[in-house]
Amino acid sequence: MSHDEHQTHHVNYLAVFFVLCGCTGLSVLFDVMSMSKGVTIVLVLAVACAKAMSVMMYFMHLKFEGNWKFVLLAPTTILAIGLPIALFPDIGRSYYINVAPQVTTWAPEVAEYEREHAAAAEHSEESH
Amino acid sequence: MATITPALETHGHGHDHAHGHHEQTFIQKYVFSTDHKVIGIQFLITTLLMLMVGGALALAVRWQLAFPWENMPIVGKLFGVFQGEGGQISPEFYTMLFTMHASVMIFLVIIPVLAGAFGNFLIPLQIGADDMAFPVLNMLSYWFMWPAIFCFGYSFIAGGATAGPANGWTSYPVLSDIASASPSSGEAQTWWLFGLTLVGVSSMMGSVNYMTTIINMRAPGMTLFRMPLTIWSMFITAILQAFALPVLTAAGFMLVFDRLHTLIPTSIHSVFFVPAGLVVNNAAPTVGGGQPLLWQHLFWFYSHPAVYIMLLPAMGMVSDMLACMCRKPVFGYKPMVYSMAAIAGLGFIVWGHHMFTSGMNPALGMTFMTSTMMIALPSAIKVFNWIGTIWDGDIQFNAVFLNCAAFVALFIVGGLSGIFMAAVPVDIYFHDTYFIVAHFHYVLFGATLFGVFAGVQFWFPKMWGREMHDGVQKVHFVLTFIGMNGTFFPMHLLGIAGMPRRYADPYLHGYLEHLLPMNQFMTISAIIMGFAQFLLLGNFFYSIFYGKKVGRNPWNANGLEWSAPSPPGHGNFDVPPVCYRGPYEYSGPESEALGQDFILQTTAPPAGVKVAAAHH
Amino acid sequence: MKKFWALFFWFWPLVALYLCVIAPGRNWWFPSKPLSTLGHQIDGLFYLILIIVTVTFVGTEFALGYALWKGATKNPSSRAWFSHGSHKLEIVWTIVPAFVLVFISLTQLDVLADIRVLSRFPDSVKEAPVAEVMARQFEWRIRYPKPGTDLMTSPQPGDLYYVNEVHVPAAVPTMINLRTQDVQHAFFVPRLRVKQDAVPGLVIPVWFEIEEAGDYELLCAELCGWGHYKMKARIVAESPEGVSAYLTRLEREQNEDGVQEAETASVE
Amino acid sequence: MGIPIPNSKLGMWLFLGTEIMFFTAFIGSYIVLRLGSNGWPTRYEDTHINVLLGGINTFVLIVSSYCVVVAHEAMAQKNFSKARGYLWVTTLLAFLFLGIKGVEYKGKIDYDILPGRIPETSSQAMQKVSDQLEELVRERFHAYTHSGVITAERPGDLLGIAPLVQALQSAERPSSMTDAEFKGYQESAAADYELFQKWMNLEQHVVADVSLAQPALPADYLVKREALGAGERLPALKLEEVRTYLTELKTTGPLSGLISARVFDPHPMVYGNIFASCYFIMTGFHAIHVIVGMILFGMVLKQGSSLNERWTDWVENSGLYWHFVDLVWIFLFPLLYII
Ligand code: HEA
Ligand code: HEA
Ligand code: CUA
Ligand SMILES: [Cu+2]
Repeated sequence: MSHDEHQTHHVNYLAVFFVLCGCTGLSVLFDVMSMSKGVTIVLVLAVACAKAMSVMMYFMHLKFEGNWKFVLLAPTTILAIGLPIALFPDIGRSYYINVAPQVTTWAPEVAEYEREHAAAAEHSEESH
Repeated sequence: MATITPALETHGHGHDHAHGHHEQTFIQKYVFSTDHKVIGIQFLITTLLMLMVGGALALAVRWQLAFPWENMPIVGKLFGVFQGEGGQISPEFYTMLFTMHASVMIFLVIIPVLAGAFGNFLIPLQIGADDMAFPVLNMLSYWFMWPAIFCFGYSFIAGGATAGPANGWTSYPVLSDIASASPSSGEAQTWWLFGLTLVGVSSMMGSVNYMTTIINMRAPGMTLFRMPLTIWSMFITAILQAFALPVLTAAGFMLVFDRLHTLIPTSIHSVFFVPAGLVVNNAAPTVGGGQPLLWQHLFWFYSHPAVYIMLLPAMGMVSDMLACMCRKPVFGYKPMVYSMAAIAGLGFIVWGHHMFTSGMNPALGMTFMTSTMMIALPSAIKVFNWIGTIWDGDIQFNAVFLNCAAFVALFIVGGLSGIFMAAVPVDIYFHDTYFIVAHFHYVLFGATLFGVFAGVQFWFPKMWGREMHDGVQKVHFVLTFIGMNGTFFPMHLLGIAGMPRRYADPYLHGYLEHLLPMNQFMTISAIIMGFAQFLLLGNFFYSIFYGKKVGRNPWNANGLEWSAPSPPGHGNFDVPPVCYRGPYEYSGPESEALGQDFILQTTAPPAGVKVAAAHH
Repeated sequence: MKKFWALFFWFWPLVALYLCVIAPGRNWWFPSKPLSTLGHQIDGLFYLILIIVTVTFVGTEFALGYALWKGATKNPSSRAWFSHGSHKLEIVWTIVPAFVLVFISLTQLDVLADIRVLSRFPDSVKEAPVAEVMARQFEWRIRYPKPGTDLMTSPQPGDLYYVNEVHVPAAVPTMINLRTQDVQHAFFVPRLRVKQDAVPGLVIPVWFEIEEAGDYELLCAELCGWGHYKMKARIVAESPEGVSAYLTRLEREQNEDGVQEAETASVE
Repeated sequence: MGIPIPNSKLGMWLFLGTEIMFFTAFIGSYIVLRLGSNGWPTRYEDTHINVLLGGINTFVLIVSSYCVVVAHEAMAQKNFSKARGYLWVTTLLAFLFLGIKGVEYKGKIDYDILPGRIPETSSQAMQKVSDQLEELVRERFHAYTHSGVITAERPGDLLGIAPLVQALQSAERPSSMTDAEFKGYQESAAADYELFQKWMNLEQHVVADVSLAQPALPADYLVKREALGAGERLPALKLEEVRTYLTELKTTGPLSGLISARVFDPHPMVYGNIFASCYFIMTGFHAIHVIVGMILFGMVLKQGSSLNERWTDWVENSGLYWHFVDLVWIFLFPLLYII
């Protein structure tokens, strides 16, 4: 029950660090590569999860903690994932006709403007 | 674990016992104290006073409903000063009244009295710790209440003294978001939001503290399943707070940023909850990309668990008190624990039942309906176990017991009306009628407050070393019970008759005209009940100074707290407590062996007597 | 005195029950019998729950009172019953309510779907809302399509407008499109047992079938500001011919009366 | 009794649990709001979101996280000077992070990419050009009233002062001024008056929503409108017209430099406000957490060379907190910068 001796697990923090850097590079790479939007999203988020896992496991020492970590983190994770999922059917899409979108209702000229500048936009998307 | 005989080692982790007895100034001792008992009592007195404020607001609401548009007697003059209308309640003012009534009652009375007052006072005492895990944080959690009270209070006058926040305690955008939609709220609504955030911060500090204390600072032998149900309930409540409250805080910030321009005109002006194309008060159409339903979801994601935050601690305390007053073990201790856990777990997935008519996706509606129905199940288990606890007990008919019995009786009513509303088609009719108002006053007032009344009297001796006058408490009980039912039972009928809530003048609508006399009857009941509260206050403050002196264990109860001196000194226990059994071994063989009907958790088992297992 | 308290806890549920029994006779009950088809179903479900709940209420309250009575009449020298509970009982009183609650939920689903699920709306109304009801602080603005045309989401020339009075056909399924111009409101017709919030940004279809011609009060049931209590309007249900006659009249008034025209123009 | 970790660490973990929910609310709302909206600005010209800076910041936080674990390890090994060194690096990296964040914020603030300031429709954009011009004119005119060259009854009223400014060109020199000074005033007054007229012209068209091709005098198009038949209307003001008008202003005339700096090209961005709201609320609260972390480390560094093992738990717990701050960023980066 005492905590005096701090954990003697030796983690090669430098290795973890390089993995994290590599992952960051990877997400930037995915952004630059021309893939379909959906694929990019999935890949980039997967990389983020991998990074999060390594930070939690090694930097935050969860790998070496007792079972309390599950008691604390399992419900948190469920709620954290559950909340957006529960919000989705109402906010992420709507069951009824939504008349609020302004592209059509409120700014016909903006649509025009967008069209005019579409070419320029595509150009810049590549450069950036 | 049932027969553990813990070594008499000192407990605690990274937590030394050296409370250097340096002299404390008055301020350190009673004002900015870090002693959990002082903080608990500070919370208790603050909330009792806030109960008066909230109650006075409620009576003003009732006045308007019984005597619409008539000048208020006595206090009318006072309001008249604010309003310049000779004490007549204007519709804006009425809206503000019930908004602030609910805000005060929920955020400044019920939540802080349960977790803040009883939680603070009881947790270390009942688990045998000398204080909370983080005493300074604990002190801060009390002192964060005051800026909140200030913000709520300031919001009364911020709007140029005509009206305060007037969007209901649920504060639904777009009404609460676009300043011109409810002009009388203006700046006041923004202050109200600050107040809400601050009470959130206060509760949050408390909850982290409670969880840590309960997990890590139990006395030797105090295993999880030897903890009193009060502790279990506080623990589960703290978990609910910890996971639900941050969501409200975040949503509150979003709404604050939507409204910040009402305070600082040139500041940012976000649109989290405002969609495009609304024409409010003939202004130019709004431009935005937000969604009003987002607030409702985020708000109820907190506020539904919050209604259990407002109930579970009372449930725990009532279980403790019932066992003691019936001289019997709690019937089904483990089912009681599990059902509280189930209420908490299910409590997170039912929030949508407040939104059945809100334009929510019907598929969500069905899901939320089913989960809501299921949450009645653990509540049912609790009700049956309370009755089982009373059953065949050696009942002490004092005011503590009566208030606890009323808790059970009235919770049943409030819970059962919840079943009607959980059923979506029926709720379509009942939503936003007085049926809802009846429901939540039965659970909030009928259950929680009666539990609080009992708890105040039960633990009073531990707080002050004196007891409250039982006779006065009984009179208070009878008056409050009758007044409460007289006020709130007819609300069910009003709801069935289709009277919408939040109406300054329902009688404008022909089919509600004939309900005026009933409303007058309810108002009179409410006034009686209101004045009955003076008995409680009077008894409370009188007994602090002149009550009968009592010893450590006036109720012959079992909990660890009763082995400490009354009132306990700094550090709580004169003998470091060791726990040998569960808290409910009333009238068992062990106690019989001692020739009494109780046995303290700290009493070492006499040689030769097998220690009763608290669970099976 | 002990017995008094036991009786006290027996007495008040009796008063409560008595009050509920006499309530319908005193007009403290539903404002009228349900006057729409869905209303009948809603009331049916209400009474079903009422029966279950009353049984539970009586059972638990009287058990509580009886436990008190037992305590009050207990032989002072005998001890309390030393029991930590009963496994069997716990199982019984978990399973029985569970069944009851699941049963209640299941009975609701169909009606809920009929009320809210768009694909289950009667075919006759799905495509043809009779009017758009636009809530606004603090009144209801009604827009009918020009007779002979369909209702469009956005206002069309020739649409007919009126305030605080909706004319709909009786005895046939009817659908309106509910909207709000500013904050949330709710479309509440007590006698029809209809309630639906109007949400900024959404067009929410609401359907009902009024059984009898007549006037029905329409109220707002979502806090929408200081004037929330006075958003009073009426729904007039009449024969389909009556409705078309009304619309023709409205059209005539609107087109012939210069003042009226200016008013409706400002609505647009 | 309890679990074998110190109270402070347990408390920190529980607190982090609440923090997860706090950011969940923001991130979850952002995700669903974005999915639910009919278009979300993603182009760099609109959002000024710089993936490179975000990537660098991610890297900065990772390095700092690494330094914190090493510092904690050093604390556990009682190597306090090493620990201090690494904590210094961490804190400096935190400053660097905030600095880069500040550069990003400045890029947005410079272009008014702020909730409530972004025009989302062309009429808002045109109104905004007009407002910014007006602001400029006001400031210029204020210089005269302020220096006392002009005594106006209501210095705030542009329409009232404008004739005075114009009259300045033919006025007598006040005795308090040298000839050269006064000449300077006369010259700038001419330019300012012209700018005023240009702004007035634009403003009138914006208010009446009439194409710039129409004559500027309000009376004129009022008359023309009267003459319109039912259903007819004058051509509306176009964004393109305003843009051309502004470009002209920016390239010609003595005040063109000032205008270029102060009046932005009209750039309507649909859903710009909700985008900016989400962006700032998430990165803003993250930045606040960074600052709190810096305070936690600052308390350790304040110990200087007297740092001792009593601070080991502190370093461990603030380290946990810091990793959490890093974690949030790990998710914010792809969600805000890449997707
Ligand atoms: C302490 C507070 C508290 C508690 C405990 C509860 C408990 C419950 N509540 Fe309540 N509720 C509120 C406070 C509370 N509520 C408040 C404040 C509001 C209004 C907010 C606002 O809009 O301002 C509200 C609103 C509210 C609504 C929204 C209504 C509407 O606005 O349209 C609904 C709908 O489902 C609901 C349902 C329930 C249910 C099913 C329970 C259940 O947990 C109850 C379970 C208990 C029992 C059922 C009784 C015991 C059981 C038995 C005796 C045995 C068996 C029973 C059967 C077989 C039926 N509540
Ligand atoms: C814990 C919560 C709690 C408590 C205890 C109460 C207690 C009371 N409530 Fe409250 N109420 C709510 C929570 C609570 N309420 C909520 C959440 C709402 C919803 C608001 C909304 O719609 O947004 C609400 C709404 C609400 C309404 C509906 C308003 C409307 O919709 O238009 C009414 C109407 O009768 C009402 C009445 C009362 C009464 C008479 C009491 C009484 O029980 C109060 C009795 C206590 C006292 C009276 C205290 C003693 C005070 C004194 C002795 C001082 C006397 C002073 C003078 C006479 C000047 N309440
Ligand atoms: Cu409209 Cu309430
Ligand atoms: Cu709820």
